[in-house]
Amino acid sequence: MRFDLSDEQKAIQSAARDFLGTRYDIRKVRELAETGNYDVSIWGEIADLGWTGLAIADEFGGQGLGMVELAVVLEEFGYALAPSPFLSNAAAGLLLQRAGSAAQKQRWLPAMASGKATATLGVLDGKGRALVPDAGIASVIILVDGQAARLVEGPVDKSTRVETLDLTRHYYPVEGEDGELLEGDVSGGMDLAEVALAAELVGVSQRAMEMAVEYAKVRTQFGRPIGAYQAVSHRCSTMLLETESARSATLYAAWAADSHPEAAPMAASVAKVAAADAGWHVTASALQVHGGIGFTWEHDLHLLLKRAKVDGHIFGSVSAHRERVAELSGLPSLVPEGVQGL
Amino acid sequence: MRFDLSDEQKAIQSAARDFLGTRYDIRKVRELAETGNYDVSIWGEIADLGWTGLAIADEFGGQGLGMVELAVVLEEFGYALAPSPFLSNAAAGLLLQRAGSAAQKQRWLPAMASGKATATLGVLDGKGRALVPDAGIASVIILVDGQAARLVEGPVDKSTRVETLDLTRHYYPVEGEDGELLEGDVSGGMDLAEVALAAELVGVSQRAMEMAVEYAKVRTQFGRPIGAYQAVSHRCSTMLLETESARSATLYAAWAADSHPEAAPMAASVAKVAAADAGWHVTASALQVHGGIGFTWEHDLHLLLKRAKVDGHIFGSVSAHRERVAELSGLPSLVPEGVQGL
Amino acid sequence: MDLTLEPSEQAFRDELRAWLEMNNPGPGPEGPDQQFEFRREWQHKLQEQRFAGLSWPPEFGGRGATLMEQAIFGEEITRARAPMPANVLGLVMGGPVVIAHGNAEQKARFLEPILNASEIWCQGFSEPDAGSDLASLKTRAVKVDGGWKVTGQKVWTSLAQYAKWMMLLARTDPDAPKHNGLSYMILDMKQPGVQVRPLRQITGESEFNEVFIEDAFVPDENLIGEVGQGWSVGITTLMFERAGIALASAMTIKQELGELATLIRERGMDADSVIRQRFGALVVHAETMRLNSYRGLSQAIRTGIPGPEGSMAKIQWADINQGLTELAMDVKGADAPLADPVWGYRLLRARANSIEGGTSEIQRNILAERVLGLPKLR
Amino acid sequence: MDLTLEPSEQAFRDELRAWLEMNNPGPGPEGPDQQFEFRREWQHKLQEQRFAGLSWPPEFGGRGATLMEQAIFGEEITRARAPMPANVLGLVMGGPVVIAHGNAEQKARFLEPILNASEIWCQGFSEPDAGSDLASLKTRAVKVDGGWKVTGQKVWTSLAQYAKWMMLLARTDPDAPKHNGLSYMILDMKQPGVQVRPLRQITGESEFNEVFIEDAFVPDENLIGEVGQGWSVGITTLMFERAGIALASAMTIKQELGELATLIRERGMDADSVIRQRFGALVVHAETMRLNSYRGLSQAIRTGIPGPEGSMAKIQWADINQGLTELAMDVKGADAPLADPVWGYRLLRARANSIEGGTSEIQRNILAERVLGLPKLR
Repeated sequence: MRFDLSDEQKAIQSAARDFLGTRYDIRKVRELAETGNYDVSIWGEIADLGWTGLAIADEFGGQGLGMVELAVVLEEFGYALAPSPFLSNAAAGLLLQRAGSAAQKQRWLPAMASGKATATLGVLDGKGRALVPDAGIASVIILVDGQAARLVEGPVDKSTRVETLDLTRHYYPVEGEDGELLEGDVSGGMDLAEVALAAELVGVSQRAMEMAVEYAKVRTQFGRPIGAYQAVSHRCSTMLLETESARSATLYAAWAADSHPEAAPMAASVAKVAAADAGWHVTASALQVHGGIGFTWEHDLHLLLKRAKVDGHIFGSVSAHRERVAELSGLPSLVPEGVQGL
Repeated sequence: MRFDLSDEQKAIQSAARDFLGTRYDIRKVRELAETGNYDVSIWGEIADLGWTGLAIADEFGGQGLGMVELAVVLEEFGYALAPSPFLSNAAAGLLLQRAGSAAQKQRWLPAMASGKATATLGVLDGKGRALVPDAGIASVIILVDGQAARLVEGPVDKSTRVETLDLTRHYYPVEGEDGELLEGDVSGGMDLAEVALAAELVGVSQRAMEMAVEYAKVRTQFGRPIGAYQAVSHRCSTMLLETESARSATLYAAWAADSHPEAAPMAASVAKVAAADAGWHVTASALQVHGGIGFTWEHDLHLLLKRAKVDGHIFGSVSAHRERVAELSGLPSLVPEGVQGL
Repeated sequence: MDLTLEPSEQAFRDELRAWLEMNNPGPGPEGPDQQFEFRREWQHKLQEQRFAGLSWPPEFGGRGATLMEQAIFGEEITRARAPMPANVLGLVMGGPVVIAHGNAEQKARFLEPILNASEIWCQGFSEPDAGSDLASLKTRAVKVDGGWKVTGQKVWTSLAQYAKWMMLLARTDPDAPKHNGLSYMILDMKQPGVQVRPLRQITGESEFNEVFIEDAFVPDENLIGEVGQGWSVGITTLMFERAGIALASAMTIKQELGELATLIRERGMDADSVIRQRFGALVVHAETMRLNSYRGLSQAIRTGIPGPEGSMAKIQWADINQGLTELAMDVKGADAPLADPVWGYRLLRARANSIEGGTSEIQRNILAERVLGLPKLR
Repeated sequence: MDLTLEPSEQAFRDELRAWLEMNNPGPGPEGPDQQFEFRREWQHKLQEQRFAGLSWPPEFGGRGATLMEQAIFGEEITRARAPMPANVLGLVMGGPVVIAHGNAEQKARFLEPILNASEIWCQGFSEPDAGSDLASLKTRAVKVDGGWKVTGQKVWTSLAQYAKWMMLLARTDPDAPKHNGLSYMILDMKQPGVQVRPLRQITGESEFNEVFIEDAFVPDENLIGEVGQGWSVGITTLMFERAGIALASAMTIKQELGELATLIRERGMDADSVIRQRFGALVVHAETMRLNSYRGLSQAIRTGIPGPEGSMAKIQWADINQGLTELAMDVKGADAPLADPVWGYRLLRARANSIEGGTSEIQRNILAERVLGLPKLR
């Protein structure tokens, strides 16, 4: 048993941390966020590194690595707060690979693996609309509606982009009626997408925690570093606890997806809930540690806070996943299927 | 505007604190709790002080004072953790006076005012049973079922007493089918009973908070009184905040019951929720401040903790009152009446 | 225990409410400068009724309102969703300080322009390195001929861009123990040594400024109180400010809970018992905050000074605002990410509530040390 | 990242599980003394398979189990709801200390009777004035001819009433800095200077004792390690204890959540979405605690020593137990007050979880200082 990254996985992690740390230095992130852009040139480099095809099978030109490796890279994208379609593309790839037909996979996965095409994913609300990340640049948009999913070709008109709290990612409202059905395991595919999202949130939490801890060591009030006061230090301990819990849950869910499928649905929901809760709690708590300076636009913390909040509301809702955890843990649902749904 | 006790009310408070402090010294409380007794002789004194008839109208031989005065005395009963049927008798008196017929009031209130008879009150659960405090000594038992209430004559057989977490009060299961209907304002009467219960809980919280603060000043670890550590001092601040919030809510609800009837239902539910939550949070938090010693039977804290827990589950449920607050604050209930009920 | 208003208070409230119904100018124009001018006009209107100098003694153009009347005013103006007057800091803090601690010349010089909003005031207390630990502030005032040369940096200074005067706390004696070396002076903002830079918040707006002060001059006649007494001159106003604000804040929360109930119904979430319980819990919390504030006010009226218990409502205010905006996000569900000038804005703005005006941590210290008598950490 | 067991571990688990299915003696008799004798028998049975001295090297009668196997054992014995062996503290702490720090004579003298439960061990670390601040303990050992005279008071001493030996931390040098003046020795409980008094808990039962020690004698040969090295001898065992317990604790919580689900269904509360959300949140919390524990174990296996991260699971364990018992009360509703040996008992017992084995406050200090590197409060 090794509940930790293998040396190979650590190498991927370290490469991702280095690459993203230089390409998405926080000043660059801020610049992209404030101008509303991604940086297309970096996308090419990401594809060259093979990350676009990381979890896509060999037969479709991907690296055929597992969900754990993808989660490792996604955590680093979250840590770097990279303005990039990497998450949406990866999540759509996971769903397509799990639920698409042979023809659908053959048509799209090789292009996605090579980085030539990108895909994205949205979950329809009760009114048949979805807020879809990166739909303005995606060749493929997958719209999920309960247990069903349809594939439509993109991109949508870039001018339809809507403003969200999160400045570092681009969202588009998409109506979902038409499109080819995905006939495979949509639920299993969505679980993978949720794990991908959870991994990003772990990275966001980690970054916010590190910023808070660093600040608590150097900021002095009443003659002591504020990190010596339990009001601050215990708050930081709680941030650690939430971040590490989300990380444990996400790594486990990723591993289960690869290697222990019977545990995967429950594990995915646990990861989703733990990571979404941690994302908001930790970034908000980091802001409190920073005091007034953390409330300024000039400080980078708000970019993390906003990413975390929005991430907590895309794909399935946290309460639906909490409900699913209850359902899988001894409280079978009494509600007829289809009424709830994620 | 004076959101504070009048001089007269303060005199009542001070008399109650003094009397109960001597009659129910904590060693006496413990002795009564461990032997499962009340002290009948003290009841006679309580009646002589006029407290049994405090809120009963002059015409029935009571003092005709208000809910505020009764709340003041009840807080002191809670503070003293007095093993006594005072709360149950007072609550039943409030309900009887508000909802009873002229004949019912004439028959019972004078005897209750003089202390010769006691009454009690229980709320029936879904199965037509109620856990009724002090039913083994009460001449009158009022059983509340939703918006209806019936009066049955007591007492029930003392041997039917059941053990509860709370050692300082005696409970009896009572089945409720028969009895004379109370035809008046049962809902308004129950609101008064909830305020009475809330007042007791404020006293319990106050006592637990004082014990914790006192201990935090004298207990030393790592070279400092533990109350100098924010993990402890901020916990104590939260205890203060919850206790004072419950007190504000209770005093307001008591005043509204006397003087501002249109605000009384909402105020009663707010007081109930605030006091029940404070009761458990504050006593449990006080135990944490005490550390191991607070977990021992020899320490008095557990008597407060257990009273608070049980008080939080008699009369209406906290969640039903929270629901009612929502209902009275802009979210009309969608559930047909009678399905929920307190 | 009697929460009914005195007849005179009732009359004041009725009069005010009726007047607001007739005269409330509504939200006013967009754009910060236009909005500010609009509020200057509104202040003139208010002052016609002596509502601007509400608490000030009549001899200085005020109404001499009691604490209770001030609280009623805060509640009513919030209830009516009427704007605040432009020179709010001068009215609530600057004027009262001059009245309490200023000399006759200072009163003659400063008060009238506060009332008529011809001279706007801002407050220069906080600094980048002196937040919770305000008394450690470093801005220095060095004695020169006829006055003081001031150098330092202030932050979180609202209205600085419009202000003629800053209520300045500066260190006049670097060798004295930290609270003792401070003096309170009135700094002319319109001089070359004073630079104002807007401070953008995470909400995108700029409510506050940074003020950079370099060799700015304050004449001797602008010192309020004695040299070295600045801490006590400045700090008392903060307590009165809090007591006045608490009831208005409780009213704002009540309004926002009402809007939240509307949102819940509009979104069809009113059958969701989880949402209902969370909403009910917030209302309970808000009600106890309101009642705690009333109790605090009642005590302040009797003792003449607000007590440290006011920290309770401050903590509650932040908790409730944060909780209610988070609930709104969950009600919005899949729409929560969308930029929304109401709930999205409030969610972000609420994060500052546990920081501004004394962090929740500092409020808990105050309760522990000053109400419960627990030992101070040394 | 690979959570599959090694074939040898898998085999160990399968063997153990099968053996437990055949041999689990069930809950055993009521009454503490009868229960204790029952567990002594059970230890004999366990030791037939070398499960009692599980972690001990084979030359001392143990199985030489790896950390992973120890964790599996804890999980499986909990899963089977089988009892713990009588001499649990001797097996998990006393024996390992003697093996690691004892000399040949001590190993010959003490180990065998631990394994066969003929001599029960208890632990004498905590004192009334030394709880969180354990190193401030005051029990004094004064050098006398051939040994030490010990005087002091210990508290929270489980099994003291049955114990022959106490693992004693005592102050042998009152002048040394507080951690340095301690020594670890083995005290004979069966002597006139040692009095045991049961300590009744708020649950009504007595799991623990107070031990009053007055001029008790410890011979030189019962000193473990060097004089003054008691802190390091004693404290390492606590960390290993925690790592071993975490997985068993996670399993217990899983079982109790299962029982809670049953209660919810039996009470017809399974359609209540508030209850479902609270239950789901607890399960998520419990799962992350379990997974954090596995991660901690995995790290301990590689580094050889459990890290300070173990404090996370300890905090979670207390929070979850307190949360789940409170939820059970709300599910019981109007029946919650009734004395109930299951949920009523657990509600009260759970209050100690955030105190025993290091308070949650101390665990947060550990995380802040030792994992995050935040400054220690001085």
